[in-house]
Amino acid sequence: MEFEPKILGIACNWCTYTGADLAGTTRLQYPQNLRVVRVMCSSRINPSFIFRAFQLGADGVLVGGCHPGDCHYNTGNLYARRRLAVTRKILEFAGIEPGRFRVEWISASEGNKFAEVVREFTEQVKNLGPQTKFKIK
Amino acid sequence: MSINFKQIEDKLKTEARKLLEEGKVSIVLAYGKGYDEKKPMPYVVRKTSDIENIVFNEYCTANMARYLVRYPRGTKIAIAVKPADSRAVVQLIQEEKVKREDLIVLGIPVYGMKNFKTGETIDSKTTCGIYNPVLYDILLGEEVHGQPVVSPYDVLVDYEKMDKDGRWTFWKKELDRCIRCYACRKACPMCYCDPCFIDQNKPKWGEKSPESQGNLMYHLTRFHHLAGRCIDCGECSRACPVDIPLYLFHKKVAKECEEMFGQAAGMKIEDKPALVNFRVEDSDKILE
Amino acid sequence: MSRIGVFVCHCGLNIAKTIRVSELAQFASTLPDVVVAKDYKFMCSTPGQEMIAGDIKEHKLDRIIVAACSPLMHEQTFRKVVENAGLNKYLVTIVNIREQVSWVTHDIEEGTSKAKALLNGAVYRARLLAPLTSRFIDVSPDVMVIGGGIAGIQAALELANTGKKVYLVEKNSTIGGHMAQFDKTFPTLDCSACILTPKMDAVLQHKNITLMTYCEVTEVKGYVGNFDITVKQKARYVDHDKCNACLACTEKCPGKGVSEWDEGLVKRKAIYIPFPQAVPQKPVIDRDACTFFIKGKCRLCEKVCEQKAIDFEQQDTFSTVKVGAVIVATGYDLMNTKPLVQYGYGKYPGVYSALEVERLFNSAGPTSGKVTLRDGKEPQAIAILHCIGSRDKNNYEHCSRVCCMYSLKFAHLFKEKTSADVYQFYIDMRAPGKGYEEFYNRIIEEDVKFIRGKGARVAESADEPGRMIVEAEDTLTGKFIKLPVDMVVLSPAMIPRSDSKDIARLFNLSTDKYGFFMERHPKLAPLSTMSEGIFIAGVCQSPKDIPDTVAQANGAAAEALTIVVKDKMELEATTAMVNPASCCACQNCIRVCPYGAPFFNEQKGVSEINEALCKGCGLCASVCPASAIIARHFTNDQVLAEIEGLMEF
Amino acid sequence: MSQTVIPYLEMSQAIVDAGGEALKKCYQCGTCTGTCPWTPITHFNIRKLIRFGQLGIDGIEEYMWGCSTCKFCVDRCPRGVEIIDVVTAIRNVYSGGGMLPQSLRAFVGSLSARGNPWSGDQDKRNDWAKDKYPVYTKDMDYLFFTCCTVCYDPRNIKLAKAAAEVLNLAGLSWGIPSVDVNCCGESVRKVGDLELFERLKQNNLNYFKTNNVDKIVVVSPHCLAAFKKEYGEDYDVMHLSQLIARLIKEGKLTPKKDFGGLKVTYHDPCYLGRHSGVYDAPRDVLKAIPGIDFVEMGRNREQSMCCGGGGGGLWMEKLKGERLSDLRIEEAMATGATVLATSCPYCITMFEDSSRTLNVDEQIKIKDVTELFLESLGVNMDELMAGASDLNFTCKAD
Amino acid sequence: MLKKTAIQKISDLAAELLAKGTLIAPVKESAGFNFREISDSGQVDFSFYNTLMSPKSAFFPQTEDFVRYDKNKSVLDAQCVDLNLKPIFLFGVRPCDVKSFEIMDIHFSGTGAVDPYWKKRREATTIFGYAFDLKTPADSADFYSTLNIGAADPEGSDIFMMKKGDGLLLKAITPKGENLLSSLGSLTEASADEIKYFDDTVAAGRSFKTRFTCVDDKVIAKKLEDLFHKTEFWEKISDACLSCGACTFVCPTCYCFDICDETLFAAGVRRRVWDSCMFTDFTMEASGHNPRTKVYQRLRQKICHKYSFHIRKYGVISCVGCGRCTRSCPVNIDIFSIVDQALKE
Repeated sequence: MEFEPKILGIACNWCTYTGADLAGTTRLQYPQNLRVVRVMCSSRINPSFIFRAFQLGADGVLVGGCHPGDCHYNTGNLYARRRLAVTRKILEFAGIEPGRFRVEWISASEGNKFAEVVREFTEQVKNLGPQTKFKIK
Repeated sequence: MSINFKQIEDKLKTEARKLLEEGKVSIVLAYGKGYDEKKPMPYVVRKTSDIENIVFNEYCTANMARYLVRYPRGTKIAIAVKPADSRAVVQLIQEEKVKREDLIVLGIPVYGMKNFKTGETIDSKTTCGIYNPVLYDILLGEEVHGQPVVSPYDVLVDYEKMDKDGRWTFWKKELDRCIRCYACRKACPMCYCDPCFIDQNKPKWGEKSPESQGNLMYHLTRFHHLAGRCIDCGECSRACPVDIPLYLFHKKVAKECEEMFGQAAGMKIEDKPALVNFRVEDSDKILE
Repeated sequence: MSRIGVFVCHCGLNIAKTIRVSELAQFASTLPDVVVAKDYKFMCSTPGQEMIAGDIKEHKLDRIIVAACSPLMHEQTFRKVVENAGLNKYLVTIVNIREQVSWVTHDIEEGTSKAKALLNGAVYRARLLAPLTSRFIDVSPDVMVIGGGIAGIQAALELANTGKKVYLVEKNSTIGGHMAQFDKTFPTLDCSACILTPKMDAVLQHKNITLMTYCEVTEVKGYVGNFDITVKQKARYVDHDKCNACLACTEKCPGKGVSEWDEGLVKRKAIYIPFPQAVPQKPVIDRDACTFFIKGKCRLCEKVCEQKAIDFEQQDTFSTVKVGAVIVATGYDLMNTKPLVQYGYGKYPGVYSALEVERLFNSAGPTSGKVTLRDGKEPQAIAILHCIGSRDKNNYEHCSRVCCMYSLKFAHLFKEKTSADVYQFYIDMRAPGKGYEEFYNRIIEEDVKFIRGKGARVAESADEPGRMIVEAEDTLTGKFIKLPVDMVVLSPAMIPRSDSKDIARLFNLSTDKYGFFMERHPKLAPLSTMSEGIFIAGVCQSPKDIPDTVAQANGAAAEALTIVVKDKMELEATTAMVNPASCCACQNCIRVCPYGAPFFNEQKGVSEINEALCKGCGLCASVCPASAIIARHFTNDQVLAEIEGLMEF
Repeated sequence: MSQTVIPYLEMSQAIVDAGGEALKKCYQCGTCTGTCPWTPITHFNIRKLIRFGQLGIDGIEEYMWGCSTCKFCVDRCPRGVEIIDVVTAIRNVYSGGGMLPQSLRAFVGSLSARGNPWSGDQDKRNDWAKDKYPVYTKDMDYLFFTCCTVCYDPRNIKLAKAAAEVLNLAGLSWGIPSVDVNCCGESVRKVGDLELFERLKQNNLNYFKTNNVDKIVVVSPHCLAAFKKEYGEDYDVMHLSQLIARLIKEGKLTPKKDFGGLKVTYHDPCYLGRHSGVYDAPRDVLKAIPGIDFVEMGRNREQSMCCGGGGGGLWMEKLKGERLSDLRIEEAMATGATVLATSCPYCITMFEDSSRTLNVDEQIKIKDVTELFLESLGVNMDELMAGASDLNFTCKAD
Repeated sequence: MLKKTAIQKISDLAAELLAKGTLIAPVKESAGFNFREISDSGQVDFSFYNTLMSPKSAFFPQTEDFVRYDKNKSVLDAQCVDLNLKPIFLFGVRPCDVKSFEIMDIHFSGTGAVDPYWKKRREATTIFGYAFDLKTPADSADFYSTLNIGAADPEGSDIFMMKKGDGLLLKAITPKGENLLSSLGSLTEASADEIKYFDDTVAAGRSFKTRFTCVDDKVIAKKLEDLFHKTEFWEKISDACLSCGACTFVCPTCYCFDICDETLFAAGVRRRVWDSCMFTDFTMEASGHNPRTKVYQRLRQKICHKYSFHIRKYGVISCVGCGRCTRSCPVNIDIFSIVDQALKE
């Protein structure tokens, strides 16, 4: 059977989650490997959520937020950008393929982009195979 | 060039006496005798009669900045700092844990300190390796001229060369050895949370037993908490009873932060800690 | 142990087509703590809602999960349902199986299995949800209006008429704004002063309005319902309590200042009222123009003042007022067209900016309403250049919206007051308001020449000294036009006041790239801002004409009223709080919060959060290394549990 | 002739595909036409060209060769339309259909066969140097990239030599490229032959890479623009006038000779000014020369007028009365200047032609800033040029 | 019964033990020696002075699972974890560490409540004690002689070993040891010389000097009790203390633990994990109150527990002078010096 990755999505309420809804409203099709957690702002994302997700068996983690400058809370995503960049470096140095973690800015009107990103990311994670390093045995 | 430890010790004693007698500080954080000459201890001078116990030798590696947050806000403190320690002081001032005006910083320029457990010389491999304190009120020795020829990040070269599986194997092996005594976080001048996230039950960030998953969660999160704040003193690794080379990971994160955010931790009082700061012009490239 | 009820919606076939809803409900019933799990055609319908309410009572449910459409759609609906059934409304969790599952896949296997995972995540999360209660705070009943132009005047009057007390803050020494500078207003050509000055007077006379002219806001503290705003009263050097507005001082004054009201076309005195109908009609001294302040002696005004109202010792004073809501109506500036060298503004005396021309038409203006050039001659040919700096990527991309219309008005007035030929150089004529197209037609019939092509350059005429050549392409013929004229009128871009960024910073407003204040929603909340309790009206939001400005002012007044009309107001329940036992006093929360909600309690040595300011973004919670901050409804353990649930299957 | 047209959107799309994306943004306000230096003197109408392009209708042929890519309209366009890209794309699409004008055929042919537009033999590219100047090697600091025009055109060889002498006097480590290099290709790109441009570019990049070239000095602003903006690589390229200005500032070269009140005006080449933003360097050089009475023309710097040589204009015949260079010469003379200085071999060629056809070549001399500077260092230009006429080029269309 | 083998042949002995059950012996690791379960007989390395971690984990592992459960099922379905042990051979334990087992027995089986896990492991285990090398001076941190433990005391071991030149002498001390020793084919009988050497060494071990101060149980217990409220003394002592748990984790007589539930999805396990009185949250009460928030309070607790309360309650000092805590301390805090100072107060 083909490997079907589990992908955790964490999306901000105002842009990416709404963008994901728009993808639905416009009936764009994308793979069903993504499971989205809604938070109010991408800045709510504690890096440990991501470490934990990998431990719990996520094969990939996709974070979505408003475009820089468009944050509903003015500057939240600008902090998030820095924090998640560091998260990425830490994962990478610990040996997790960088391709398993991605941050995308997707606005409420970018349903298309959301679907596109999910398609691309799912494919990418699929190609990387199951994530076994962090996963608790 | 050579470091005259005896001279520094004498000067430390003189300054400590002066500061206490003039009432400028109520305590002096310095080094004192241990059970063995090669095992000096962090020492808190409260009275002039304590001063005779002050020592300073090549084994006085402890980062005294760790003790600053132990005293109530507003306590006037004199602190003896080596170069990396001075960065910790700067970082703590940035984080408003201590006020600059409450401190008298006694700077000690050094190189060639020795690890009292292994006898190895401490240099830029395991610390930031700089020779002179970045912040001081009184310098207790001759400024060391010249700069270290090697970057504190040179030691990373071999690890960066490893492929991702190699790195994972390396870190898994190292972190699996952790016994969760938490000496690393307790020795760290920047780890002042009490309780630490890992001690909490709600939420339970990670398992408490010393096994792979909890160890990984504890250390990775701690690396993240110290991102942009770690001043590369190497105390965590020296404190570790099972010798996990934590400094490597910290150095790597520090290096990346420096590249991404253009600032090294604990160098300037005016800086804001990199991860609670942003620039509008930060590039999305850092996420690639 | 919680008692969870799971309700799966078919949404007709919207969900049921690609998710096996009964299987989903069956799956839910096997999960720990789930007491009841049902599916139904339309959960949001009345029978659906009644089913949930009934099951809450029957099964003593304490957590409700509705697997249906997006929470952005019906979360509020179901919150009401559970609230009416006696359960705290924050104990309901929505699982989005429509927008994010059934609508994005055709495969019923995939759809069903993803829906299960999402539902499981919701069950994990629901167990940890806590009931939240909204808190109420007292509301200050007063309102502050910033800016004394037509928008501010209108808003202040409307509010004052409802019985609310209004503080109207104006930077200049009079209210009236740009509208006071105009002679006529389009398209009706009624006299601007005639419709404005009665309103200005009404402001002065209104018992509910505290007029604060020559004032600036310097500090804003507090939050919606309870703003503490510090206002600086700039020193006027005239005691307005004593002054009886005899204006003897202004006659004797030897000082010369630039008349802002006349756009710098003429000078005014150093002690002055900006224009005869100014409100209040009491003078101020312009320090930079006053002979006494420059040379240290003069004091003529002091000598002639019988009221002894002149006070050279006066200092700026500060006062703080408490208001419940604020309307910002700070208006606009015209773009400085000097840097656009091709148009020769500031180089050729015959080139005028639009507001200068307004003053030329005005009978109270520098030429007493006669249209003459700077040398006193009447122009023979006049070119009006549209879109100078507007609709221009190199300057301002927006359309300034009123230039077409006032340019038509200018053309009419030129025709009325001179015998000159009038040319309009335009890109597109925009006349979309009531009576505007009719006005355009009228002006066409007045024999004004319309050249469709943007003015490219204004040059000196080589043949006729003193005249200018306007160069442009008439795009309708494709011919290059070199038109000799005596007067060029530029219609520059309308841009926010130069200090709008300061206002934005004070009130925590976001602005677009040019400094126009951002509304909360372009369509559904055009007068609200991201800062609760702060409303915007008029051109400070975007260029608009007087009717739209007045309409916005009325709207903003109504919005402000909805806040101050209540004694108490409900606060957001999903705010953050600090667990003092865990706080490590790193103050990261204080450093990052965009709303200034966290503050440091020196005495306790921990951070605390002013929940009235908190918007619930959760940024503080994620930068808190000690996990001491609880972001209600999105707590660390709730999010972690949800992730665990999502990853289980 | 019927006036009925049907929009042919495939053609419009072809233009967009060829890089004329900006076409879509235009709202036909006419600012470009009103700004265009050609509008008052020819029937060329840039707005119409864009309009025809938008609809893909016939009529494009009438206008497509009129533009000299001076970039004045681009700077003024309120919609930010990259008009030059549109012109290039249109030319590309149409000249692909064999619509290249006669006058440009020799130009393109020579470039294609010999790598230079002047029908000169490729192996004689460095004959002007007569082995007096070094050929670039890896250990050198600067590559002095000689424009084809200064290699083959007799008038401009003077400029090449002047430049070489200045570089020598400055004591820099530099060399000229071997004969393997080609024309930078800037003009042929603007003429629309993107394929040929790509070939020339690859050849030159190849040379740069194999020779570890990092710093490049050019005398032609066209080379400057090509290397900086069109090659898609990050080389440290500077115009010689910038280098000279720096050398003067650093005190490495100091002009000595006093010109005794010589009245000089300066023409901003479009590709140095508007295209590359270099306005001050050449002026700084002129102002540093003792005894030069520097006057500005009315249209200068950002507002400067075009000589007509860009975008292939140098190789196209223009009728009298339709030459921008004529107008510019008149403008220069109106200032009372006796020297019209510039810093581009194309401008020099255009102005030399005009001053001769206008019969004013005695009243006003055309000089490159570099030449003036070299003279001010005490070098006699005529001595330098002695023997240059021995060079044997076929410099006319073959 | 005294038997012998050559140090070089120790792997043969190890192989023999491996065949009989589980062998736990010192293994060289990057940070030092540690007791580990041996999988390859060649791993046993006798070049150690003493191990980094004490051998207590042989009976009291850092993590011990008690109960496994499934959140989807009833509490009644929870499964207790049963130990199914092969015979264990704990090889190479220094006399001071052997002594620690006796002290630990008090807590895990001696006071009425018997810990089944401890007991099972203890019963399954044969302890091979191993004398310090008397020719090498004691490590500067050690002070077992202060606590009346000889460098070659065989008491408490089942079999006691010592080096003689290149050979290793093994003597059965208990019947369990006797049985085992007689079954080991790789050993040979010792000579009379060797028997004498063995006895002499045991005796010499009694007078082998480590750091020494005269500690009387009653005196020190009283002294510390008197000092308990002398905060200044304890503050001074704990100025350097980081309050990490290194000393307690390496200590052979520290027995504090925490009970944690760890779950992954529906599967859960209730387990025992070492805890340390040096941790801030050690005494955190459910109410949020914490009686020991200060470093000095915790360090005082540790010292007083070992050298005062333990004596009062069980009649014995809860310390064997192995020096591990001192060696592991990141800031060189030395329990011996503290006791010494307390006595001088």
